[in-house]
Amino acid sequence: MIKNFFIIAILAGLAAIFVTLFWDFGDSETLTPLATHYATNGATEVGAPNLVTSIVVTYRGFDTLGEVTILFLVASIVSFFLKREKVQKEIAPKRETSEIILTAAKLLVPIVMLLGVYVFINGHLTPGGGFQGGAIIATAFVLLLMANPDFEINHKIIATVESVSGIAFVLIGVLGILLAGGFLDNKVLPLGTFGKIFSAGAIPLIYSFVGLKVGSELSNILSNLQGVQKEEM
Amino acid sequence: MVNIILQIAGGIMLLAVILSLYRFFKAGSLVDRVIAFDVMTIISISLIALITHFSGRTIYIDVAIIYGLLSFLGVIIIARYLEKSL
Amino acid sequence: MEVLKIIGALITLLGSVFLLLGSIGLIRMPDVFTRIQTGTKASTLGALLSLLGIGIIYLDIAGKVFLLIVFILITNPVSSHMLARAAHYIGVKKADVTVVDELEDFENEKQKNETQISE
Amino acid sequence: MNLIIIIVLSVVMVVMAITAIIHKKLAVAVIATGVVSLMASVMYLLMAAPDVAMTEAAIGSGLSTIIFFYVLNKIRKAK
Amino acid sequence: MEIIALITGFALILIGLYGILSKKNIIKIIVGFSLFDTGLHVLIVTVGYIKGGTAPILDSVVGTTNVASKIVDPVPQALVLTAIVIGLGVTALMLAYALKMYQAKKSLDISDFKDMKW
Repeated sequence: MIKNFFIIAILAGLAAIFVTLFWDFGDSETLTPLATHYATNGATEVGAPNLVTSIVVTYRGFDTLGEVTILFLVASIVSFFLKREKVQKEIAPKRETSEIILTAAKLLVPIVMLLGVYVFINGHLTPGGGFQGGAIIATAFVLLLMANPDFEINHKIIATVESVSGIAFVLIGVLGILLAGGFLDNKVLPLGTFGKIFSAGAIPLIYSFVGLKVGSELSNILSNLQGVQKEEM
Repeated sequence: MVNIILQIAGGIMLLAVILSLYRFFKAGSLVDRVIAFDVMTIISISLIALITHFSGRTIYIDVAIIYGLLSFLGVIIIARYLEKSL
Repeated sequence: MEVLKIIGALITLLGSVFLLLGSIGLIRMPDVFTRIQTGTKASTLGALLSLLGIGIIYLDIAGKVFLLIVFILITNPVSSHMLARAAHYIGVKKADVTVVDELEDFENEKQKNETQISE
Repeated sequence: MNLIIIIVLSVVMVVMAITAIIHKKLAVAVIATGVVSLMASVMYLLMAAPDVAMTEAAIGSGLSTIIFFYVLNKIRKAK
Repeated sequence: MEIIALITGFALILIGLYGILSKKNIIKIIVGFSLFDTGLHVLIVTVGYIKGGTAPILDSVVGTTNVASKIVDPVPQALVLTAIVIGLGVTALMLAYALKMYQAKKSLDISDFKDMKW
C-alpha cells in the first residue's frame, strides 16, 4: 500500500514538472544557432545532402564511435553470459519447416542483404545509413535462421568482419587528423559533385564500415540468443 | 481535387486502423491479435505512401520499402513461437 | 497530366476501401482461419492499389513503388501461411460451418501410411 | 489531415502502452510494444524525421520483437 | 500538432515508469523500459520540430539556398538515431540477464531474488 503511494507520488511529481515545462513551450519558428550553422554551411563543408548523416558521421563523429563501442561491449557481454556448454542431450523433435518459407527465404535473403548494402551506401543521399543498414543485414540472418533452425552463423567470419571494419573505421578517423582538419574529417577524399553517389568525401566509406560493424554485432547477439536455445537445460 | 480524394482515402485508412484495434482487444486467442498486428502493419505502409503525398517529399517512400520488406519477419517469428519450433 | 493524377488518386481511394473491407472482415468473420484470409487477401490488394495510385501520381518514384509492390506480393502470403499453419498446429477452434480441412486430412493420411509401414 | 492522423496514432499508442503494462500474458505485452513502435515510426515521419522513422521500423518493431520472442521461447522451454 | 505528440511522448514515459516501478515480473519491467525509451525518443524528436519545416535532406524540393528557413532541426534527430540503436543493445543485455536469472532460480518474480539483500 505504502509502495503504491510512493509510485503515485513520483508519477505525480513528474507530471507536475512536465506541466510547468509545457506552459513555457512555444512552437519554435526558427532554428537554433547551431542548427542554422549546420544547415547553411553543411552542404559546402561536408558535401552530403542528408544533413542528419553529416551530423552523425562528421560533426558528431565521436557519438558514433561511442555508440559502436557500446554495441561491441553489449555483444561481448551477451556472448560471455550465454556461453554455450557442450551438453548434447536429446532435443525435442521440431516441426519441419514448410516448403513455402524455405523457397521464400532462398528468394528473399539476397534481396534483403542487397537492400541493406543499398541503404548504407546511399546513406548520404537518401534517408538511411549505417545503423539501419546493419539492422537490415541482421534481419537477413534471422530469416536464414527461421528457414533452417539448425543453421549456424560462422562466428569466425563474423568476428573477422567486425574487427576489420572497426579498425578501418578508426583508421579513417586517424587519417583525418593527418590529412585534413581533425578526427573523422571526411575531406580525406575529394568532395566530388554534390548529390552524386561518389561524393561527400569519406562519408560513404565510413558509413559502410559502421554498417558492417553494426550488422555483425547484432547478428552476433541474435545468434547467441538463438544458440542458447539448442542446449537442453 | 487530388488532395481532397487522397484526404478521404486517408480518413478511410484511419478508420481501418481503429477497427483492427477493436479486433486486437476483442480477441479470442493470441492468433487473433497477431492478425490484427499484421493488418495494422499493412495499413501503415499505405499510410506512409499517403504521407509522402501530403508532405510533398517523394523521398519518404524509402521508409515504406524498409517496412514492406521487414515487417513480415515479426509475424513469422511469432508463428514459429506459437508452433513451438523456434 | 491532371487527368492521370486524378486517376491515380481514385485508385488510391479504391485501395483504401479494400483496406477498410479487410478490417470489417476482421471483425465480422466467425473464426481464426477466415479472419486470416480476409485480413491478408483484402489488405494486400488494398495496399497494392494504394501504392499503385501514389506511383501514378508521382511518376518519378514509380520504380521504387513497383519494387515495393513486388516485395509485398512476396512477403505477405508467406507470413499469412506461417500464421495459418501455426494456428492449425496449436488447434485453434474452427467455426461450426467448416466443411473441409485438407491439412488435417493430409496429416491423418500420412499418419495412417506410417502406421501401415511400421506394421 | 496531418492533425487527424497524429491524433489517431496517439490514441492507438497510449492504449497499446497501457495494454502492454496491464495485460497478464507476456506474449501479448510484447506484441503491444511492437504496435507502439510501429505507430511511433509513422509519427516520426509526420515530424519530418525519415531517418529516425527508418531506424525505428527496422529496430524497434523488427529486431526488438524478435529478441523478446527468442527469450520468451527459451523461458517457456525451461519450464 | 506538436502539443499532441509531446503529450503522447510524456504519457508513454509515465506508463513505462509505472510499469517499471510496480510490476514484479522481470519481462514486464523490460517492456516498461522499452516503452520509456520510445516515449523519450518521441519527445526529443518533437522538440526539434519547426512549424512547417520539412526533412533535412537537400534535394530538388528544398534546394541549396536559404536552407535554414525550410528544414527542421537535424541535431535531435541525429541524437535519437544513436539512442535507438543503444536502446536495442540495452534491451538485449537486460533480456540476457533475465534469462540467466531464470536459469538460476526458475522464477521470473523479482521478489524471489533476495541473495543480495542484507
